[in-house]
Amino acid sequence: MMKFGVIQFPGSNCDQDAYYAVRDVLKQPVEYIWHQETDLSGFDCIILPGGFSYGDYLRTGAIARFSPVMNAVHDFADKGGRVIGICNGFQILCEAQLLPGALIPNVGLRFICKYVNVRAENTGSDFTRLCEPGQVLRIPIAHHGGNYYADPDTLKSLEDNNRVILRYCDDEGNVTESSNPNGSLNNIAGIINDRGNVAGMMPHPERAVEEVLGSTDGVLILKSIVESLRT
Amino acid sequence: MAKVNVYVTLKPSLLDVQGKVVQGALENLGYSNVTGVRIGKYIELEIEDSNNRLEQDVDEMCRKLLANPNTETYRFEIER
Amino acid sequence: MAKVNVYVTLKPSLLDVQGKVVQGALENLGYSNVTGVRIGKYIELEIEDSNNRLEQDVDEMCRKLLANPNTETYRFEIER
Amino acid sequence: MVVTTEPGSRTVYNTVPIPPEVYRPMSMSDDEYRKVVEVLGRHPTFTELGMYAVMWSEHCGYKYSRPVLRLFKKYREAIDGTGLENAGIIDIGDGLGIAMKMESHNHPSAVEPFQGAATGVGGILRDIFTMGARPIACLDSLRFGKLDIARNRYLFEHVIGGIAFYGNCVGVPTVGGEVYFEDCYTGNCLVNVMAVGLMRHEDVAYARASGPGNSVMLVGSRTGRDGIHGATFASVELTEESESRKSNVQVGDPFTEKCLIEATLEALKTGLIVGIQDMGAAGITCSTCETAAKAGTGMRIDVRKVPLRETGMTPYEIMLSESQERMLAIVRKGHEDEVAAVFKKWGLNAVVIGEVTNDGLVSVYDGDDLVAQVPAKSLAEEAPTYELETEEPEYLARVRDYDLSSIPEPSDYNEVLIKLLGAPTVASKEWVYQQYDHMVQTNTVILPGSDAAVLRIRGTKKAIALVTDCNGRYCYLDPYVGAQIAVAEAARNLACTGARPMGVTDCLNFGNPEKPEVFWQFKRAVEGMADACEFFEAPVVSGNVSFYNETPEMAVYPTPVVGMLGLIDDVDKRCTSGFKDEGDVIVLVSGWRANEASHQTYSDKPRRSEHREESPCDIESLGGSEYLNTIHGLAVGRPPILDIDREKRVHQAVLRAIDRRLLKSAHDCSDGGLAVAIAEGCILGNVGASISLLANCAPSAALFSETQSRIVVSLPAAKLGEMMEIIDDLQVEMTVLGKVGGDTLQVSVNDVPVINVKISEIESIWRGAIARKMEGA
Ligand SMILES: Nc1ncnc2c1ncn2[C@@H]1O[C@H](COP(=O)(O)OP(=O)(O)O)[C@@H](O)[C@H]1O
Ligand SMILES: [Mg+2]
Repeated sequence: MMKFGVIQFPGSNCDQDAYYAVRDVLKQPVEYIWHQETDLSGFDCIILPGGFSYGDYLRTGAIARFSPVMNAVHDFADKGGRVIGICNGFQILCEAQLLPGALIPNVGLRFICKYVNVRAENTGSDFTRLCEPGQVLRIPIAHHGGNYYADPDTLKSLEDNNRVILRYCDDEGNVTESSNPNGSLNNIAGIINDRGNVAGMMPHPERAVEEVLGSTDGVLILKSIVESLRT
Repeated sequence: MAKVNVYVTLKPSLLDVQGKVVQGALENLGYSNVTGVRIGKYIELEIEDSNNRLEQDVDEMCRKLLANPNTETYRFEIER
Repeated sequence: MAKVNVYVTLKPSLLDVQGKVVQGALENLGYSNVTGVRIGKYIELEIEDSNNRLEQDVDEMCRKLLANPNTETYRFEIER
Repeated sequence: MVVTTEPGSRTVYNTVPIPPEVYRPMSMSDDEYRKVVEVLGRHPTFTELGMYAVMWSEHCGYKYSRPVLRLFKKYREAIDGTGLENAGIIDIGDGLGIAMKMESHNHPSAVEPFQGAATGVGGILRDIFTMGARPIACLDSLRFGKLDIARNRYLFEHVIGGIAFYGNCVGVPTVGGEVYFEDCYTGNCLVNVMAVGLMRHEDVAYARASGPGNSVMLVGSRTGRDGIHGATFASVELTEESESRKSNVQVGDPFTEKCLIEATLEALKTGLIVGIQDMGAAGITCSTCETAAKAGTGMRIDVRKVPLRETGMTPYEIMLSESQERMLAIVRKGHEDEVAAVFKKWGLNAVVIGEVTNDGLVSVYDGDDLVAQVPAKSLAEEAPTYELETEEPEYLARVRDYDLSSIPEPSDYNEVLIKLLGAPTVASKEWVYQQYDHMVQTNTVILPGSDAAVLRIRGTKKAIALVTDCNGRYCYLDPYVGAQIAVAEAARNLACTGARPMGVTDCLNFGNPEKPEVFWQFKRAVEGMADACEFFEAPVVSGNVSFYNETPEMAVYPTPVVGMLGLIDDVDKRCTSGFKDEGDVIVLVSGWRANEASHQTYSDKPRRSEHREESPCDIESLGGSEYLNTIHGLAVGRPPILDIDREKRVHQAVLRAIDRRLLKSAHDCSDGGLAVAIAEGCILGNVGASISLLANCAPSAALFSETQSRIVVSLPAAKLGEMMEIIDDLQVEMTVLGKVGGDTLQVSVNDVPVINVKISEIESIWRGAIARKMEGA
């Protein structure tokens, strides 16, 4: 059994969704972690859920990054623990410099909630290893600031080192401009850190985990983590 | 060519929800001596100053578009 | 008591989408002489200036919280 | 009246008459002022005057609408019994209840659309979670003027933006709603928001200040000068004061609200909160007097204990402020710290501002000074009510008698269909709902874009369906029938998903009720709604009235919006509106035979509306239609006939067919008629259809009339026999219209081809219509 922890920041609102996905679909043990917590021992994977931590005021993720738990997340990641930030969680990880780059407002300047297609890249990663190379996943997005930006050097290093794990694409898996919902550079929807144990993604895998919700493609991401912990 | 800086701020009587949260965050970072934070917009305009109505023009842009008269006030300065 | 004005602006290398939209809107309003718009943040801080490190403090606040070094630059001025 | 004071405190009360110039601008009449004096046995203080003025206003006291609202059964029972709670609760079995309510924020949104709409969402959510229910969904029913006018685009853009800003942040999915664009809403947009919560019955919390000695706590944000009636300020006492003292726009803080939701639900679990009430209109005044009145107690509070955001606020301002994200909690004596600790965990204030008393009075202190002391019940429950005059409006005869036969038959039906699909009122609303997080909480199993949204109920097999409906044009042409149709259409939309109606909340938007014509519309609409709700066994459990939606130039159409809850027993049986598979048969299930000729009469008992004798398929049946509106610019005729008995049997037939898993899709005919319903089935299913209609009337009527009680379904041919049995059993009609297949929609009427369009073409028109308008195209 792999023990998951879901961090609750004030303003997180996908914490319960992530919790249910792990408990009821992955059938793994899971606990909430209050943002004041400083001890993450005993956990195998930490999820930073979606939502609007601190109202997303000033900049998305900017304030949550200073929650006491984030020091513990740094240590946890340094020791090789798996960390995944979903949507607002991705934004927080970037602000906390656990992941490079930044998520800036969508080019359309509006919030977008809809299903999108993302192509699994680097299917050796801890977060995509159960996907077929190039597999197209249907997973919803729901964000106002999901436009991935990094300076040219950072971007190059991400690409050169296979650190992009998900890219927006069309039904057939082609990475096109019209399938990019928010203006992200290189259609980036998800990345990992240097070491490969910390991931951030804008789409919500926890929203695509049951047939009744319209897609189960998110399970592949979550199960990949369990799989990676097993080996 | 003129450079115009516009400062749009929330009316003083309105609750600045962002400012309040940022102040809390600064306090947590140890800056308890910060007693007030208000967050507004800072807009830089580049304008070809062909007529002599620059001042009125900018004022009108602020009233019509750059500031929301219900909730915000503005001021600007012109650098020529 | 010091009043500090912080200006946070997007790095010039980033496309300012909001600025572009505002420029378009100004054009529609008839201001075709506006050749550039950049939108940033204007943050007013009120600080009890008890120590002598006000300048360093504010700089640190900006680096840590008020601006994102990946995408933004900042400057500030202190009125005492 | 005896004045009770604390030992050592100064009593400030007033024996000097307040001049009419002061109370009249607060919308208090001379009679009402006299009544206040009678209740108090003296003249009111300025603070007391303000409290009465606002509590006895139509907005809080329902002084005009209350007598009419008694037509709603549950409302009548509540008023005569234990009083109204914030939102009604509907039992869905398994120990679970649904709390739901709708509210308007029309006027604030017309002034400041972003914040007005945002605070509208915040306010209605507080009504739900103060009942102990977790908010699980919002819907928004919106009306704007046409998008060709820049101001309307501005209002539309920012209202949607405000709803998205607030609803997305608090993490409650906005799963449905409606948007209409009509000229009559140009001066008065309507912004109605419905919130829905889920609870275990035993967790219900009451808005009652029980137990004298218990503490009164104010929870949440600090109080500022938000939303205090500007008119009052302009004319009284404060004239010499600066601009900054004027009433402020209310600013919403969804982050605080999100924390307030979590903290409140957590605090209620401690069992230490005996009563809780949100603060909306009239802020502390309303919440103190209502909770005390309901419990038969009194309350003593000190305004100096209220955490303030601004300096120099007077007791009057504190009592009347409408600052957002605040609540009043009645806490067991001695447990204040435990409750405060829960709120503090979520970063929120919770301070004791007073205590519950047994004298039936709300006593307001400003430190040591008693500044107001009034019987709680007199404020909360004894607002004078009025029976306003009614008079049938003159315009009715004119619009009803319009000669529809003078309208020319179109020469190109493709063009008409395309125009209708591109009309913002008919077109896809995805421009709107993609800006809302409609999936958070991972319960939305039919997303916006179908007939009704469906949410599964975790831990059960069940699902609920939610919808809002109202065609204002119908109500303008006949408020009684229009309101009935609103209820029928809501139930029909639910039926299309497989849900049976359980209950209704409403938001009644009208013009100035002091005009007899407007009050006539109001009364007729409520009669229609009450009758229909009773017939559908969907009781009205909550609602809201918004009057004065008019400018000197125009009044809105009477717009009684219905929000309806339905229940699906097995979530796996839910049904959507798009066609599914090539070869499936398309069938019209209806209360009427498709080609019924002019012999149609009402045999059933007339249900208090005026009936006409024509067939639903003649030119008259185009009355009030989107076709007349969009193509000919007319709002004339009579609304479609509704026979609610037939209507209900149609729903039952479709429900039964869905339950037996016969249907692949179901979609009701509403705005734009049969042709639009079929086109939408094609677009949503990304597949074509070929249709052949037989009709004893002009093709325009066959295609575009909005004849009621009709649902387009699709099913495999092999299931037709079983379907027929259901149809016979329920004595409704079914007509085979054609087949699913191909990539075009082809329609013939009496074997003459009239429509032939590519699905990809109509899809882009329908999906992109609002976006194009917003770009000014
Ligand atoms: N303001 C809105 N907010 C959210 N969803 C909306 C809104 N307006 C319309 N919708 C959704 O779009 C779909 C079609 O709406 P509408 O055309 O009003 O349906 P109908 O004709 O069946 O009443 C529905 O799923 C509805 O919930
Ligand atoms: Mg419908």
